[in-house]
Amino acid sequence: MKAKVYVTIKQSVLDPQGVAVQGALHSLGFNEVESLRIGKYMELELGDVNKEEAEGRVKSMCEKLLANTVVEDYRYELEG
Amino acid sequence: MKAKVYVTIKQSVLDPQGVAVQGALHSLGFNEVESLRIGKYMELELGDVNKEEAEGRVKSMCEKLLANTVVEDYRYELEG
Amino acid sequence: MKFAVLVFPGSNCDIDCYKAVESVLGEPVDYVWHTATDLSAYDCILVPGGFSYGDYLRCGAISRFAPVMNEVAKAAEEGKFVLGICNGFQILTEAGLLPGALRRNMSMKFACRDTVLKVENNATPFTRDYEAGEEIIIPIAHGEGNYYCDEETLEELRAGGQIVFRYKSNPNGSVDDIAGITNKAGNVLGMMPHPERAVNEILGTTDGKKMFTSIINAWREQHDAANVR
Amino acid sequence: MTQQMSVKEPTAEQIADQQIYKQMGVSDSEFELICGFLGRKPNYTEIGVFSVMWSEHCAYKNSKPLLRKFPVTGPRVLMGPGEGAGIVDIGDNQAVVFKIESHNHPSAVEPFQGAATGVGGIIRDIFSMGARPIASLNSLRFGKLESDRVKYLFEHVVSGIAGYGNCIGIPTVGGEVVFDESYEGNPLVNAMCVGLIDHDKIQRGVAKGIGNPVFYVGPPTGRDGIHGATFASEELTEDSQERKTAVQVGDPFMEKLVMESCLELIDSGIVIGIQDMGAAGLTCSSAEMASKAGNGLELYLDQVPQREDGMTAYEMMLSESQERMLFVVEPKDEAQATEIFERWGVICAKVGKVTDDGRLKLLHHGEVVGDMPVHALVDECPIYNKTSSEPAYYAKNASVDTTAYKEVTELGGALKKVLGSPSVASKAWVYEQYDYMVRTNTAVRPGSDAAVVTINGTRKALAMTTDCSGRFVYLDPEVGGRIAVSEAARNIVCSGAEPLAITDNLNFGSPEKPEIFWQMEKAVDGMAEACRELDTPVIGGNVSLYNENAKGAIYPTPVVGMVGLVHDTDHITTQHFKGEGDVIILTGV
Ligand SMILES: Nc1ncnc2c1ncn2[C@@H]1O[C@H](COP(=O)(O)OP(=O)(O)O)[C@@H](O)[C@H]1O
Repeated sequence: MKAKVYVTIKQSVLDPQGVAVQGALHSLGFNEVESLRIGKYMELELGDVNKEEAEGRVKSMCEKLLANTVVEDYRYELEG
Repeated sequence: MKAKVYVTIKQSVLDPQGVAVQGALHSLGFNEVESLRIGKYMELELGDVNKEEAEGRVKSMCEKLLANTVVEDYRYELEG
Repeated sequence: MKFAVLVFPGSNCDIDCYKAVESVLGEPVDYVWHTATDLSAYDCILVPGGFSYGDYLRCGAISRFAPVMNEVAKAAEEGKFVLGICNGFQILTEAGLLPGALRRNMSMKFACRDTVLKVENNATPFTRDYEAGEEIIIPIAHGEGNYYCDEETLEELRAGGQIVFRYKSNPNGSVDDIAGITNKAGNVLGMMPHPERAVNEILGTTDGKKMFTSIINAWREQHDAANVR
Repeated sequence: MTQQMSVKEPTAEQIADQQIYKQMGVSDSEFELICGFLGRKPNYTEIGVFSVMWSEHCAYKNSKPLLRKFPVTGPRVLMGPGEGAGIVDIGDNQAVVFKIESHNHPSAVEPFQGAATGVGGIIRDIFSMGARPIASLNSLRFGKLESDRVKYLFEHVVSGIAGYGNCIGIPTVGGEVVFDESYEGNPLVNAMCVGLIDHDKIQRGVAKGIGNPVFYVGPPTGRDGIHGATFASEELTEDSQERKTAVQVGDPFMEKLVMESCLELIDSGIVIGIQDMGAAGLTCSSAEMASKAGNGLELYLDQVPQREDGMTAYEMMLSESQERMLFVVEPKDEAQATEIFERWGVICAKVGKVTDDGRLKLLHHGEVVGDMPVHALVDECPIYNKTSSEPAYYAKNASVDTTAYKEVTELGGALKKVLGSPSVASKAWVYEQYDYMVRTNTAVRPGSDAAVVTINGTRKALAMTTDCSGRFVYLDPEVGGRIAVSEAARNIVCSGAEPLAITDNLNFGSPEKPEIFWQMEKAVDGMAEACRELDTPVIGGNVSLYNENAKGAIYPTPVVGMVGLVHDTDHITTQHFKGEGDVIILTGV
């Protein structure tokens, strides 16, 4: 089983990194970039667990460690 | 048009962050995590550009700025 | 000999480099803004530490597109001395003027402390005043100083004497304990430790002084040679 | 941006009838006073502005009577409490500027950002005086280092401080960390910053000169931290989930640019008044600047740079988005000012002008959305003399027979136990994450008594420290208060410096409890006495009340930040034993 976890900064929360990178893209001539937000992407190998169980475990990993739910949202996909 | 960009550290390169997070998950009792890789996940709003053009532009953003191809791989998806 | 200290938005060891040149060498030194398009007046370019552009995305990733970086490349090409310290090292690797990349410290934490470095090559313009194999105390202060390059590059670095400093006790996980490297030609050096913070007795160590005296002695030699010819 | 109208803000009548002001911490009698000052009922924006200006945080309504007990003057004091930070003369036209501030509650919610923005806030206080920040310190308290939550808070507070201070390039040279149950769930995060200034560069936050333009500097305003200042009621807004205000996020890179550009602006000599936007953002800075000049201010809210769509006047006035400043120049100097910020890539927008009517007037979408007398906002908040009573524990402790405790016989083991306790053990794990050397002036690094920072071009240096033992203050607030100041002074003296002055952060529980107020009173008495005795006036500080957890109040923790002057760098002394055979002498009582 494989899990893909996406952690993004909440819409209402300032993303200074995204702002800086957007500015850099503009100065490189990529003016079409209207907004840019930077989050995290994680790939986890989970071994032989069934989907149902994995579901709960990954959610719990996100809540406990992978995302800081005060400022971040997360979602995940399970594969295999 | 919207682009989602994934930047991950190359398989061959040791990723300190991935190692640390995996260790932390183990110490929290998530021993099923056999491996973990962390990368960046970026969402870009591109305004009114056609897909073909966007394709080339995003690739060029990745090559130039968003990824450091010495240590990182990237891929992207276009939507809308 | 004239020194330039580059200033990017977010540079913060610019003043430290400036003071070091002033106090150790007493040679003329200018701050040069990241938008500058002419470095022809300078003989040595210092790319200082700090957090240029907040180190957002990757350390040095955004600064390398600053207009002045074209001039730095030109200066390097012309054989002028370019010294990148800490963030400056990161910028030089991002710009492709030095091989490899710098990853997060293995500890995942910023580390500020004295380290012992071994001078592995004292035949560079930056290290000629040190003894070969000399151990010197130079402080580090970085969160992403974990040097990486692939095997092939590493072999090249070793073979070419490009590994100039190694840590005696690796503080960040760097490949082969690498603390500082030069380009093939030897006129561009990047290092994570801060020699400019080691030039004043009152601040703890003066082991960085010889780095600055090396530079000026190397330059004088070149200069005199040119005059003789 | 016409969505504003779709947001259902309560009307002035609803606010009064449904006592909505109470949710913002405004009492019935205070509400009546406000109506009196306005000659009518306040609208939603106005009551919001009053509620933050009349909060403990801005008005010190519960602590002012105590703060008056501190000695605040002295031959060297150039500026005492009242401005962003206090200033002390150190000779040769130079002066030292310093202040401490707390970010306890934000750090309990989001430790990394809470600590980071605490550091950012106090740095702005220093450079808004015109001073170049040269060093930072902090004082931290956590619960016992056993639970996962405490470890999480500890780790993230430290990396938040490191993340901000390292990036902006101001060395973090000292501080203290103590672990004790009493801080469980309510950590203390106090940040101090020290700056250097030439006498003739000292700035004040005044909006002088009728007709002069008022400028906003820094990143656009978002809905950050609004409910940090007042409580926004859930049922009032339709899309409340989205609108619920966000945690403030620090951007040290932006602050570095704002700092450099503001110092350049100040250096140019054209600034009339400048102040940072700290707690209660635009509200507090604009009202205070007008008040100090005895003037009024008109704000054009449409001109305020905004990060989010459809922001209301209420939201803009109460936002605590970080890294923002407000300044006033003469019209003829506008272009020169804006050029500086353009070069640094920092947003600078004209958002208002100085008026002569003594009112804070807010204009939005062509309407007057707020119109309040400045003096009422700044000076007329009622001051309360809380009741105080001696807690039972104090009387009980006084009668404890200390001789009943067994004498320690196995000294070696006891010593190891003390050295091994987290509060006493080496703090290298903490301070090695801080860049304590940047700017190359740190002569005494963390790990000794006080840190010592040299002053370029002179033989002088500054020693600095933060100290407080909450347990001592709990056991006997008056003696504990004296000890806090004395300990700081000893640290300064042991570094080879002459103590100059202090800044303090009064961290206490709820002043509504007479026993807590008694602790505050006694602690301040003790501190004030020690300050008089040692000739170290209080030049500024901060008050953080309501620090409580389920088990009750924290230990009373009035943190003292002291700065001393090393007259010659040859006088610098450090803690460590230097050589074998050296004589060790014990002095004191
Ligand atoms: N505990 C204290 N001791 C001495 N002065 C204090 C204390 N708390 C606050 N002050 C002073 O009261 C004044 C107002 O404080 P504050 O509203 O926090 O200012 P600012 O908004 O600039 O931070 C400041 O000059 C501050 O130094």
